[in-house]
Parts: sequence; structure tokens; C-alpha cells
Amino acid sequence: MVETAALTLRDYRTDVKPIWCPGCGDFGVLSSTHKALVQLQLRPENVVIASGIGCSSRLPYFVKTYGIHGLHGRSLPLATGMKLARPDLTVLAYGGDGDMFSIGTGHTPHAARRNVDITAVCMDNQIYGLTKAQTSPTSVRGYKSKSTPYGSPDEPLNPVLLALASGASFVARAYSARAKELTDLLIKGIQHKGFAFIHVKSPCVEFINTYDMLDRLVEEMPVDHDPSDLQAAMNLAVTEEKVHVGVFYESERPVYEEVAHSWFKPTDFDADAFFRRF
Amino acid sequence: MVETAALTLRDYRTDVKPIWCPGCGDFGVLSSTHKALVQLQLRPENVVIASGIGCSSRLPYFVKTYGIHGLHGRSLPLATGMKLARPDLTVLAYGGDGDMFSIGTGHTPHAARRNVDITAVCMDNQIYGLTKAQTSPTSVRGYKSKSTPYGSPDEPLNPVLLALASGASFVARAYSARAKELTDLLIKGIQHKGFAFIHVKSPCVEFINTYDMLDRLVEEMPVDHDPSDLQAAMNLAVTEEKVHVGVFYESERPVYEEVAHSWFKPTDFDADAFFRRF
Amino acid sequence: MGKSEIIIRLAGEGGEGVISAGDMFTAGAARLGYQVFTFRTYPSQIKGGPAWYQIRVSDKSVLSMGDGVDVLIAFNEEGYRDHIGELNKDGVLIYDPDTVTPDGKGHTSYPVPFNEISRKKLDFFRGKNLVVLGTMSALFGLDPGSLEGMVRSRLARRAELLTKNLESLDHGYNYARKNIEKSDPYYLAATEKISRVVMGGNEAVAAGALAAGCRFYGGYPITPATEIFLTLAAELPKVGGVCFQAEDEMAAIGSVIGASIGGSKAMTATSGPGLSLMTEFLGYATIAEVPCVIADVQRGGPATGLPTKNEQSDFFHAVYGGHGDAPRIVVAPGSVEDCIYQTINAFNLAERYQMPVLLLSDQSLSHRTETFLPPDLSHVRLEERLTANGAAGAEFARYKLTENGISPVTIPGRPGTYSSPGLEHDEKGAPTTASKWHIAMTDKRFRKLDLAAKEGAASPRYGVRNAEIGIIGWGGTEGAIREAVDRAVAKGYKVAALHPKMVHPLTKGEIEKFVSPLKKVIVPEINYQGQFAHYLRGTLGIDVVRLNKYDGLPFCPGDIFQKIEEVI
Amino acid sequence: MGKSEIIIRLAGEGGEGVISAGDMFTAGAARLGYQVFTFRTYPSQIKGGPAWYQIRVSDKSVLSMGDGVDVLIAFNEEGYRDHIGELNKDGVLIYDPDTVTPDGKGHTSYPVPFNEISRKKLDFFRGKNLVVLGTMSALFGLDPGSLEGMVRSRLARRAELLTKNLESLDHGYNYARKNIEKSDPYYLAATEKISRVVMGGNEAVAAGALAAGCRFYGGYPITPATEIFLTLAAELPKVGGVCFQAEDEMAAIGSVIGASIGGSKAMTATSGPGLSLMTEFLGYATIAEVPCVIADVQRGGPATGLPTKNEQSDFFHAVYGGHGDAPRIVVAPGSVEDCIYQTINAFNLAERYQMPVLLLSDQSLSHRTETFLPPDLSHVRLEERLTANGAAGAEFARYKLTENGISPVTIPGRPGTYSSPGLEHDEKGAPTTASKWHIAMTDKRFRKLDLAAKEGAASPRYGVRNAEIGIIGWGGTEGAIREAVDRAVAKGYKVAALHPKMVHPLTKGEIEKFVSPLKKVIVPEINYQGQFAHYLRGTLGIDVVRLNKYDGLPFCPGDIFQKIEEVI
Ligand SMILES: Cc1ncc(C[n+]2csc(CCOP(=O)(O)OP(=O)(O)O)c2C)c(N)n1
Ligand SMILES: Cc1ncc(C[n+]2csc(CCOP(=O)(O)OP(=O)(O)O)c2C)c(N)n1
Ligand code: SF4
Ligand code: SF4
Ligand SMILES: [Mg+2]
Ligand SMILES: [Mg+2]
Repeated sequence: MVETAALTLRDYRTDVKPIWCPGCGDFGVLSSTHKALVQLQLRPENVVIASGIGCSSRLPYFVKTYGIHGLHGRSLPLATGMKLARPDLTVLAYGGDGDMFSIGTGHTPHAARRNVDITAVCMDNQIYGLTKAQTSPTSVRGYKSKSTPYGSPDEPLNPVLLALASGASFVARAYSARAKELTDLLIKGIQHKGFAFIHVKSPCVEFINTYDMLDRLVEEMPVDHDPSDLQAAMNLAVTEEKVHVGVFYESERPVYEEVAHSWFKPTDFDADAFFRRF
Repeated sequence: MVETAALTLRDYRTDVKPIWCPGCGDFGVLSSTHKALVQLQLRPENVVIASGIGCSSRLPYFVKTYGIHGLHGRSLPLATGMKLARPDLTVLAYGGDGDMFSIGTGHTPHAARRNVDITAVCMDNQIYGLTKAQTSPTSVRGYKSKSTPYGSPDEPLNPVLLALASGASFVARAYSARAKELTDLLIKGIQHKGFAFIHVKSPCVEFINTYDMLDRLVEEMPVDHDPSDLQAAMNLAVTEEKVHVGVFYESERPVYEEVAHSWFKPTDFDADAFFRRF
Repeated sequence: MGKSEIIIRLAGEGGEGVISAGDMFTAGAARLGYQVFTFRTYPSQIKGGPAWYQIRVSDKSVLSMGDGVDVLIAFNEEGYRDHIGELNKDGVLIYDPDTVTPDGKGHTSYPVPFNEISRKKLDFFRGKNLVVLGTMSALFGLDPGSLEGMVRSRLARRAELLTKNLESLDHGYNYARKNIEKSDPYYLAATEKISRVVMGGNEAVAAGALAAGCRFYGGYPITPATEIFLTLAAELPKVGGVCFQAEDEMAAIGSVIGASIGGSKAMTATSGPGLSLMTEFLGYATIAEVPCVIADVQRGGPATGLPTKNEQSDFFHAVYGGHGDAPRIVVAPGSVEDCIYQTINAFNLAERYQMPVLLLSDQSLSHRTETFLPPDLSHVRLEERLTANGAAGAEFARYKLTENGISPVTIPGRPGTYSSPGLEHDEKGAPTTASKWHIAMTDKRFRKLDLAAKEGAASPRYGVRNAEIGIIGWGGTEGAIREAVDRAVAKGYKVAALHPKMVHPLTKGEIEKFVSPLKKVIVPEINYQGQFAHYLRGTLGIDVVRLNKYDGLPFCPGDIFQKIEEVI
Repeated sequence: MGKSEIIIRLAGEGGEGVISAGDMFTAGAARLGYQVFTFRTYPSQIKGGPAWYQIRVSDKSVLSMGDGVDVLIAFNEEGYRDHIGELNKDGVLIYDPDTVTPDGKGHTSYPVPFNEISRKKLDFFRGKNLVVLGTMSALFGLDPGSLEGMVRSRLARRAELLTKNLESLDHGYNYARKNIEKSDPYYLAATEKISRVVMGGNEAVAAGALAAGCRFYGGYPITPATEIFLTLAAELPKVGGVCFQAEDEMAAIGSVIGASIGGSKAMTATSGPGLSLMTEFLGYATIAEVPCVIADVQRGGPATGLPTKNEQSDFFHAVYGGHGDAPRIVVAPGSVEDCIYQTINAFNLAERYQMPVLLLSDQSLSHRTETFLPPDLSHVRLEERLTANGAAGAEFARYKLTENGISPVTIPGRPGTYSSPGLEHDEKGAPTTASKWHIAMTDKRFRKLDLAAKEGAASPRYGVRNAEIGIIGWGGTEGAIREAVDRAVAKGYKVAALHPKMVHPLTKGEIEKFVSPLKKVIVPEINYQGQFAHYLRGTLGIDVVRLNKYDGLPFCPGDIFQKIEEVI
């Protein structure tokens, strides 16, 4: 890195034009991602962004790093394999609320408890955007869409609470319209050693425009909140009146891939010795 | 029911001999299930027990009710379809720790938040029994099995905490060796209107005999615990020194299938009217 | 005096009104008694990217999207460039001079400043589709009064938009009347006003399900199948059913199987990626003998592939997919109206043979609009599974080894309990690893499949009796094949086509009878591998000429006609 | 003087020592220089249910479990009843008179009170397997000193059990010497002590993976594939690799694909149910062109089916499973030793053609023990994917349309970034719905498959040159087929067999050349549908005589020999 010039935003932009509707919250997440990479001066070839399927999951095509546009709900398994095989790289996983908390629900708790050093970003618009406005697992109870025309009977899931309950070692929330904060949280998440979960409120202007509501409800973490206190974090996560942004929880514990690489000083495979044991 | 004699244990026993190893905790769960059905005097044909795959998931074959021995991890989707189609029946779902919290992780939070009136019983032996002793999602960190011969790098999942964080309206824990308590909790779970999650510590004598440890650690709910207080329940669930048994949380909210059947007074399908709209 | 038939294509960008203008023209034409067949394609994103819509409108029955384009309405330069090549010799180009610069070669062309009219004159850019519609009405003879009626009823609940919209329609109409000197032959003669159903394939599948007695749907959204789900979400609660949005496709089909064991007729619908995820549960429905219907609206594959494009490439998976020897039935409708009947058929087959039945639709069939007379479903025969009451308090021998393989089943709530097994089992459903039971139960499951083949309904056959060239088609290509056969027969070629609706198992005798006098058999398919052709050879040893297309679009009759001429 | 070969079967209940006694006899025999081939089956539960173990031991090479049984050791009444019918004419029955009452017909039989000796005499019931082993050693000529050595090394770390175990061995040996008057011909002559590998198919797959350079495994336990995972869990960390226990099979294959994009050679292993769950991701590896190896250890299906029984019924899914036109390669090893080579082959094919490669093993192959000389892997050729460095700071054209379809790939960490797509894409991997790209990329993906067929290695061929009857087999049936061919040729029949290892795509020319002079072709398979036979007809139009078996057990040479005589 010493010889090369500092990286700028242009170094992270691709030629692929974002497909998002004008005003979509996902633009904010994209631009904060670009900015976080610049601030961290991570070389594009040393970063991998995995994603699932959805409007939000198209993001990797718009960032000039390595990318994996995976399958619906499967960003975390892809990111996990990448990070375990290549602990030297910075690995991120992006997805929507449907992607990470409907079809992908089964992977999130395991990625969290394993503490693989991945930064997971859930772009939550409380709707299935790409398939044109069906109720999502974060849609509020009673929400009417064509998939629940008489109102959804389901209680929404709480992504922050679930991440906390699953053992994530870093949990935060941001709002796509507040770029600076979002960029800072992305940086913190990437710098955090271990699994970082960032819940981003990212409105869908086409189908459920929540900007006004969020502008009203979004609020900083209470100043006295201690992010090392899991119980306090969970209590804060269940309060419904406000949408708190900032770091809910942060702690350090051993990282999966380091543990897995600590048992042996690796040698080549010795076939003869192996067969001799049988 | 007026005309028929009271149902006894014999009415719930099948001719299929349990496959479990002598001393397996699952015998305790089976016999408490038989007893709960007797105490509730539920007619065998009005009860359906769905399960996944595992030693524990063989249970439906040993109870003379309707049963669905499903696929690994899928007891809850099967039970959900059954209950939505047949709200008149009592529906239960049984599975192991691997079944419900590894391959089935994705279904548990959704069954919980939907509040379909199902009683879900997780028979947790902290191991994959049927496939002969691999590390499970509830195995402790550092646990050595043939699948993690150098010690598991993963933090275990906390089933009770996850159920709470997912919005289950009834959450309890029991120990298979304490039959009376387990029977009572099964009865409470079945009587609870909504999704009830019961975490049962059920030791595997063949591969990881935890009876002694559990005998030491298992303890009643603190007398001052208020089961309507979600935050208190979560705080109790994260304490690691003791394995609390009893009801962690209980609340009432609308049940999915009742909401879904409340919108219309059903009529026959009128094809002509339907096509006229197109 | 005008042509009795016009093929109009609108091409532009997603979100620009291409699709909605097409939809409204279609609805208007149908109201006036014309018969319509449409095709649409658009990118798999909400805004932007190339979209086009084709309407074939006629006073006679139309079975396919037709050949070439008579009228191209280009919304933007790309729409012009990508499609001008398909404009027929006498064709007309309509374009917005703001965004399109035609190279002026050959065609009659009319510039209409759609953007300017809607944006500048009306200050209502969202009304652009209605400006286009007005222009189309003026040029091709759709009664503007009737179109106005349609717009009024569509916007009944959104009065605030109505005035602006009607104004837009008017402006488009008047602009064309005043400024365009019509020099083309395309003008629809008035036709008899017959009230027809105007419907897409997905809605037709939903209609079929409701008519078949389906009372449970468990699903997860996926393009291009979602409308089946959405239609049933609105309708099922009215008839006492439940429409359940699952967390994923495994949960969707799991809930369907649970509901079916509970006694409901139950279904799910999905597309390739979801079908792949349902694979393990398909095997479960086979071994536990649970009736259920899985509609697969095929799109371009593999993986996420081409979500909004057409392909018939899930045939292999439908027939062969899944581990183990796992029999199931596969049914494929040929047209929108047929979606109703084949969905009913799928439920009947599921109930009769107690196994999963796959319904193979495709993107084109699901999203195209066809017109047809309101179907009379009152005489349709509905099957119900063979049920029984067990003895009270006794376990029931649910998998009794009967001669035809079909065993009576008890339903929860009735005496005679059993446990539905995913493991191999004896007659009571109890797990066993004994060789004899695996042999007996495998035989039983395939006996049912053989029976289904034997009992299968006759397939439609088109063309001449003494054919020398045959076509065997399957699924949504039926209309295009039929038109090609008509054209070939009109030219004196000895051609016939067979179009089986149950595509697995095949009614062997019928196909062999069809094939035996033929010199050549063509199998047209929208996939690379010739999946049905391969299956035909593997199953019946029949060698065919393959006609494959895998560009994401449906067949035109001309594609098939050309192949006929090639092999003759 | 004795027989050069004995087939011994132990039958009893799971958990009774049937399996461990068999394993130890096998290990002991191999130590003494005999060649061994075993088969085992047991219920899919931890305790109870019928279990049996067969050992074929010889001083010559053995390729299958053989025909019938020379010595039956019945642990309980069921073990006697279920297996006595298979005892050969001269066969010997050994039984515990406490639990078995033979009907006394025909066979030589020796009662040995295994239970009494272990429980009463020794007060060490767990030692029953060693009592059995001692008896076997006395009766069939295995040197007891050598067995003792084996027991000592096995229990090296559990000294407290050693004495009791050796005592049990002794008692069994002495009981037989004192009380049994041997009247049967089965006694193994001493043989040359050659050190051989004694290994099962799953361990051999793991060995092949390690040798091929696999450094990432992502898996989820499932019978009968688990030992691949467990072996790699112990070994991979030693060579700098990672063995990852995933939460389910989607996560397993997802992690494998992630690791492979990261540049690792990566694999997973599973059985039918897991393979079905991996279906969507298989298509992803095809469209994104990610090299990876998926071992499928087939068991009885469908659904959970018969977890501990043998079947070759995942062929259809391996070749045809998954939505869309999704090419992949399928490889099937024929023996335990071949598991090593075909696993290396699978990695080579995956790397060369940048696609998923399925390795089809089966329950019998995975859990049987074979003996073979330590393989010399030092000269095995290893393929590495074609890589490139892109320009620094530039996006890389990862899917370049090359003549043979293979495109160079960049690896994270190197300049030249790209995004791996599940959507159809252009050369840079950017999503597109344009027809031309779907056509071009589909063609490219199938070009690679065609190339693989063209470059495929020659298949082993057995039997006479001028054969009239041919056999085409696949997978773990190779040994039984080969013995049947030897027997037929010895009888003067003109028979030959071809056993392709790459079963999809087929090396067409080779098969056609093999088949063309033949009068009849037999395809023996352990499944109901004749999956490979169907595929052969669908692909090459070759009609065959099917030989199907679906009782959960492998072929005996006699099954195949009989079919040869039938068609001759
Ligand atoms: C297996 C599978 N099922 C369903 C789909 C269809 N699908 C694509 S995106 C999506 C949901 C999108 O919602 P979300 O994840 O919230 O992303 P958003 O578009 O809102 O950003 C669905 C259901 C798919 N591509 N694959
Ligand atoms: C799809 C699929 N994957 C894997 C398996 C193999 N399998 C059967 S049971 C089991 C885990 C058993 O553990 P658990 O659920 O804790 O039940 P237990 O046996 O401990 O009661 C596994 C991995 C399977 N049957 N199906
Ligand atoms: S549909 Fe919604 S989420 Fe998707 S791009 Fe448009 S605004 Fe964004
Ligand atoms: S292996 Fe363990 S869990 Fe399974 S039956 Fe035996 S004791 Fe119970
Ligand atoms: Mg969303
Ligand atoms: Mg367990």
C-alpha cells in the first residue's frame, strides 16, 4: 500500500448502473458503503461482498470489489465459506429483510453464534421489493399488501433482538437517510473482529414510503446505554416507540476462523502416512 | 365424549416399540406426553403430532394419535399447514436440538411470531443422536466430537432466548427426568392459546450422558419471576449458572388461524361470478 | 374496411407505461368483442431496462402471438432499434420524435410526441400510457367511448386521477385524428360484442384451483408465479380456505403437505428456484402418498437465471428431480383457458393417485392475456381421495397393499390413526428396513403411476388424418403449433400434431399409435437440451427431430412452420 | 489344507457386537495377509433392530461380497431365520443355543454359548464380540496371537479394558478348540503377509480429496456419508484446510461455493435428502461456473427412505435434477480403492471445466471394507483452474466467450474484480435479460460439457474381445459385474463389460464402439426405474436388457451371471 496513491470513491464504482427506483433507500446504503471503503482504504481486490436476491441484494454489482450475487437467502453461507477459506480478505454480506429474515432466517443465528469475522448488512424496507410488494417478516401486524389483502396476522420479527439473542458480537442499527452515521457504523462493523450485524432501515419509495415515519421515529442511542451490556441491549431492542440507531451491543470473543487455524502448524498432505494408518 | 369411558394410558400407546437406548431421556418425554393426553382427555383421533428426523423425532410412532414423521427440520411447517387447515385439532410438533435449531432454525422464529396454536417441543440432548454423536447447535463451546475433534469453536444457541426473541407467546423449559413438571408444562402448553415453545433437556445416555450435570443445575423458576414480563424472561434465559425449569413467559394475543378465518363468512366458490370479473 | 387482425408491439423501458398501455388496449379490445392474445416481457427489476408488450387482436380466434409485427410503437431509441427488424413489410412504425430517430427506411411511420403531450401539454407524465392508448384507438379503430368506459371503471375508486386520465386519452386520440394521415391498412372492422373472459395464465390456475375444491394454499412469492398466490390470497378466505405466506419454499410445500394430510385439497405455486428447494418434500409426498399440487411457472434458468423470461426447461426436474425412485405425475396446460382445466385435472390426479402432481406452466403462459368464452364448470368432474374410517382406538393400515396400489386413507378427526412416514414402512406406516417392504412399497407406488398412464385422458390431436409429418408438443406452445399445423395443412402438407396434457407418465399406446405411421416427428421446445425429446426417446425409444429455442421468448407459428417445411 | 476363500456372515441385533466382531475379524485377517471384502447393514437407529455383517476373506483378490454364505454366525433367532436360507450347501451354522433353536435341517452346525461365556463365565457381556472372534479364529484358522496383537493395539489407550477383552478372546478360542469337532472344509491356509490398506469407501473419498488438494469441506452429517466429513474434520486442519459443520445442506454447499470462489478446492458430501436440498445451489455453481465437488453417498429413497440400505437411485437427480438447462459432470467410483482415484478425478474435472462435479458413491461402497496395496499417488496429475490477473482497478471479463467455453478466472486478492452472478449475464458477469447473452452463455456452458465428453478417459473393459453379450455397469457394482464376467468367460460365454467412471456426460464414441458388435447389452442397477438404462436410451438411443434390484442390498456376482445365462 505504501507505493500506491490513496484510493478514492472512483476506485469503488463500477460501470453497472443501479437498477433502483429514484429515491430508493438502497442508494444511501450503496454510497455509505463506497465511503466506508474509501475511509478504510481497503484495496478493492481484498474485499468481497456477498448478497442474496432482492432489490437490495443487487448492491455487489455496483461496488468495484469482488462480489457474489448469490441465491435468495444465502448470502451468509457464501460469505462464511469465503471468509473461512480466505481469512485475509474483508468479507461483507448484504441482503433485504425478506432475504435475511424470511428465506434466510436459518443462517443468521448460526453466523452470529460462530463469530466468523463477517459484516452482515440487512437493508430492511419492510416489504418484498423485487417481487412487487408482498408482506415481509418485518411488515407490521395488520399490514395490507396483495399477499395479505385483509391485513397480515403476523407479528413482525425484530432483527436487532434476534441478532442479539443469537450471540452476535456486534449489533447496530442505522437509517439509510443518515449517511454519516451509516458510514461510521459500517466502518465500525468492518473493524469489529467477529460477526457484526447492522440493521439498516432503507425505505422503498415505490411500494411503502417510510421516510416521513422514520424521520419522526429515528433517534440516537440513549447516552447512558452501555454497549457491553447484553441485557440492556435487548431491553432497548424491544422498545417500540422509537427506532434507535447506533451500536446496541459490542463485545469481543474468539473468532471462528482464527480458532480453526490455531490447532496445527499446517504441513503438506502425506498420503503414505495417511494410508499406513488404515 | 359423554358416552365414552374415560381414556387411559393404554389408549395412547401404539404397538411400535421405541427404538431408543435404555435410559434415553426421550422415554421421559414420551411418557409425559402420554400422561398429558390422558389428563386432558383428548381423543386420539383429534390430536396430530408432527416431527422431524432424529432419535427424538421418532416419537409420533409411539403415540396413538395421528402423526407426521416429516423431514429433518420441517416439523413446524407440517404442523402449521395442519393447524391452519384443521383448527379443530390439537397439533404438536416435536424435534431434536439439531432438528429445530440447526436445519430447522429458519422455521422456529416464524412459527413463534405467527402465533399459530401449536405446541412445539424441542428435545435437547446437545448432540446429534441418530447420526451418532456430532456436535449440535446447543453443544457447549470447546465440545469435542468426531465432527469437531479439536473442540467446537461455536458458541451454543440458546433455544429459550431465541423463542422469546422471536415472539413466542408461551415459553417454558423442562427436564425429562422430572416427569410431573414436564407433564404439567405439556398440559399448559397445549392449553395455551397460541404458539407454545417447550425446551426439554433430554439426555442422550449413549453419547453424552448429562443426567448428573442436570441433576445439579436444574432449578425451579425463581418464585418472584413474573411470566408476563418479557424482559425479565430474557434476562433469566441468559443466566448461565442455572438451568431454570418452568414457565419463562406467557401472554395472550390473537391466534393466526382465528384471524384468518374471521374475515369472511365462507360461501361456496361461485365460478361464474369469478370469471365475470375478468 | 380494414384488416381482421393486427399485431401491435409496444417497446420501451420498464415503468414507462409500456405494459399498462398494452393492458388497457387489450381490455378495451376485448370489451368490444375482439379476441386477443398478448405477450409481455420486462426486466427483473422495478424500474428501467427493456420492456415490451405485444397484442395480437382479431375478430377470429387467436392462438399465439403470431409472426412478426404489424405495428411497432417505440417509446425510446432502444425500443426502436431492438424491434424494427421484426416489423412486417407493410408494417407501421409509431414513435416519439423526442426520443427516437428512425432511419427512414421503408416503413410507413407516424411520429407522435407522447412525452411532449403528457409532460408539457397536460403536465401529467403518468398519463403517457393513456395518450398512447388514445392514439392507438384513433389509428386502429377502437371506439374511444368504449375505452373511456373502461378507464372510468378502472379508476372508479380513484376519482382524483380520473379527469387527468380521460384528458390524456382524449389528447392522444385527437392528436392522431388531426395530425396523422393514415396510409396503412390496419383498421379493425367492428365485430360482434360477445362478452369474453380476459385472463392471464396465473389467474386461470387460481380459478382452476378454486373450482377443483382447493382450500389451502401455502406459498412464497416468486416471479413469474406470484399472481397465483395473490389471487388465492384474495379469494380463498371467501370460500373458507386459508392462504398462507410461508417463510420459504420448504415451509410452503411443508404446510401444503400438512394441510393435505389434514384432509384439505392443497397446493403451492413457484418457479424454478423454489421448485428446486421443494425437491426433498416432493419425495416425501411420494413416499407418504400425500395428494398435493405444485404449480411450477417456468422461467429461464439455471439458478436465479432469467426471472422474467420464458423457458420450458424445468421438465427434467419435474420428471426426474429428487433422490430415490420417486414417482409423480406432471401435467402441462396448453393455453390460458386450459390452465383452468389442467389445474382441475392436477387436483383430480393428486386425489385419485395420492401423489404429488406438478403443473408446468411458463412465463409466457402465465403473463399473457387470452380471451375466451366464460367457461361452464358446472359439469366438471371432481375427484376425492379414497377415504375410510378405521376402527375406534385402533391404528389404521394406511398403506394397504391393494391391487392397483391405491389405499384408503383416514383423515384426522376420524377413528383409525396412523403416522405419515418419510421412512420406508409397512402397511401400518411403521418404519422398517426389511427388503420385502421396500420392494412391496416401491412396486405399489409405481403401480399407481402405471395406472395413471393407463387411465390417462386422450390428448388433443390437430391436422390431417393421414399425416406423414407429426409434431409432439407440450405446454404453452400449443397455440403456436396449432397455427403452424393449420398453415401447413392449408398448403397441402400432410401434417398432424399431438399435444399431451399429462406429460408424465405418458399414455404410451396413444403416442405410439400417433407416431407409427409418421415419417418424421418434430418436437418443438423452449429449452436447450430438448428435454421432452430426450424423455420421449428414453421412455418410448422414439427418435425425433428437435426444434429448440432458448432466447427467452415463446415460439411464433412461423418458427414451427419453417421446421415443417425443412423436414418435408 | 483348507479352502482359499470363506464367506462368513454374522447376523443379530444392532448394538450386540455383530458389527464390531466383524470389523475385528476383518482387521485381523488383513493383518495376516488375506484379502477382504465386507458388507454391512444395520437399522437406522442406535440400538436394536436387525444388523448383519458379511466378510469374504481369501488369499486372492476379492471384488464383491460373493454368492451365498459359507459360515453363518447367528446371534439371535431372527438372525438365524432371516439368513439360514442363504447358507450354501456345505455351509456351517454357528449359533448360541441360548437364543437360537435351529430346525436341524442339513447343515453342519456348532452351538457356542456366547452369551453364557461372556455374561456368566466372564461377567463381561461387552466382551461377547471377542468371544465370537476367538471362536472364529479357532475354527477358520486365523492365528490367535496375531488377533491378540490387534486387540492390544486397538485398546492401547484403555488398559483397564484390555485384560478382560483378551480373556474373552481366549475363552472363545479355547471353547471352540475343546468342544467343537470340526467337520467342515472351511479353514484358511496361511498366506503371504503383505501389508495392505484396509479401508472403507468414505475414508477413501476423504483420502482422494486430501490428495487432490481439497482444502475446504463444508458439510452436514447424514448417513451413510458422515465418515467423509469426520475424516476430513480430523485431517484438514493438519494441512491448513478448514472443515466446517454447517447448519444445513444449503449452508454446506453455499460455504463450499464461497470457498471455491475464494480460490480453494472445496467439497461437500451428503446423501439423497441433503442432495435434494442442494439442488438450487448446484444450478448456481453451473451458471456462475464455480468448481466444486459434491459427493452423494446414495441410500434407499425417496425422502428419508432407507438411510442404512443400499440403492443407486440418485442417478436421475444427479444428471437431470434442478431447474433450467444446467450442465454438470457426474462421476461414479467402482470400488473402495477407486473412490480415491475418482475423487481426485472429480476435483480435476471441476477445476478444468469450472462446474459442479457430482461423485456418486453408495451405502454399500461407503461402509464396506476392502483391502488393497498402498496406492502410490505421487504421480497423479492434479488440475488447477485456469486463472488470470485482471488489470489493477478494473473489472474483469470473467465469463469471456472462448472457443472451448472455458474462461480464465481471477481470485480475490488479485486485481481484476468481478461479481459472481446467479442471474444470466454478459462476459463481465453483469446481469442482462437480452436473448443473445442467454443463448451465448448457455452455449458456452454446454460447450464445456461437450469438451468434457470428448476429453473423457477410457473406461475399463472386462471380458473377451469378440463379445456378443455386453454389460454396461456404473458405480459400486463393478466388482460383482467383473466376477460375473470372469465366471461367464470361464464357461466359454462371449461376454464383456464396460464400466464408465464418468457417467455423465458419456464418452459417446467409446460406448457406441462397445455396443455396436453386441447382440445384447445388460445394464444391472440397484434401483427400480433402471435410471442409467433410461439415460442410455435417451442419450444414445441404445436399447438394453435391464437388471434391476431394489431390496436395499448390493448385487452378488451370481445375480448378474444368471442374467447373462438368461439372455444368451
Ligand atoms: C428461492 C427463491 N424464492 C423466491 C424468489 C423470489 N424473490 C426474489 S427477491 C424476493 C424478496 C425480496 O425481498 P427482500 O429480500 O426484502 O429484498 P428487497 O427487494 O425488498 O430489497 C423474492 C421472494 C427467489 N428469487 N428465489
Ligand atoms: C436433510 C437431512 N439432512 C441430514 C439428515 C441426517 N440426520 C438425521 S437425524 C440428524 C440429526 C439428529 O440430531 P437431533 O435433531 O438433535 O435429534 P436426536 O437424534 O439428537 O434426538 C441428522 C443430521 C437427514 N435425515 N436429512
Ligand atoms: S421497488 Fe422499492 S426497494 Fe426496490 S428499487 Fe424500487 S424503491 Fe427500492
Ligand atoms: S443415541 Fe442417545 S438420543 Fe438416541 S436413543 Fe440412544 S440415548 Fe437416546
Ligand atoms: Mg425488503
Ligand atoms: Mg439432539
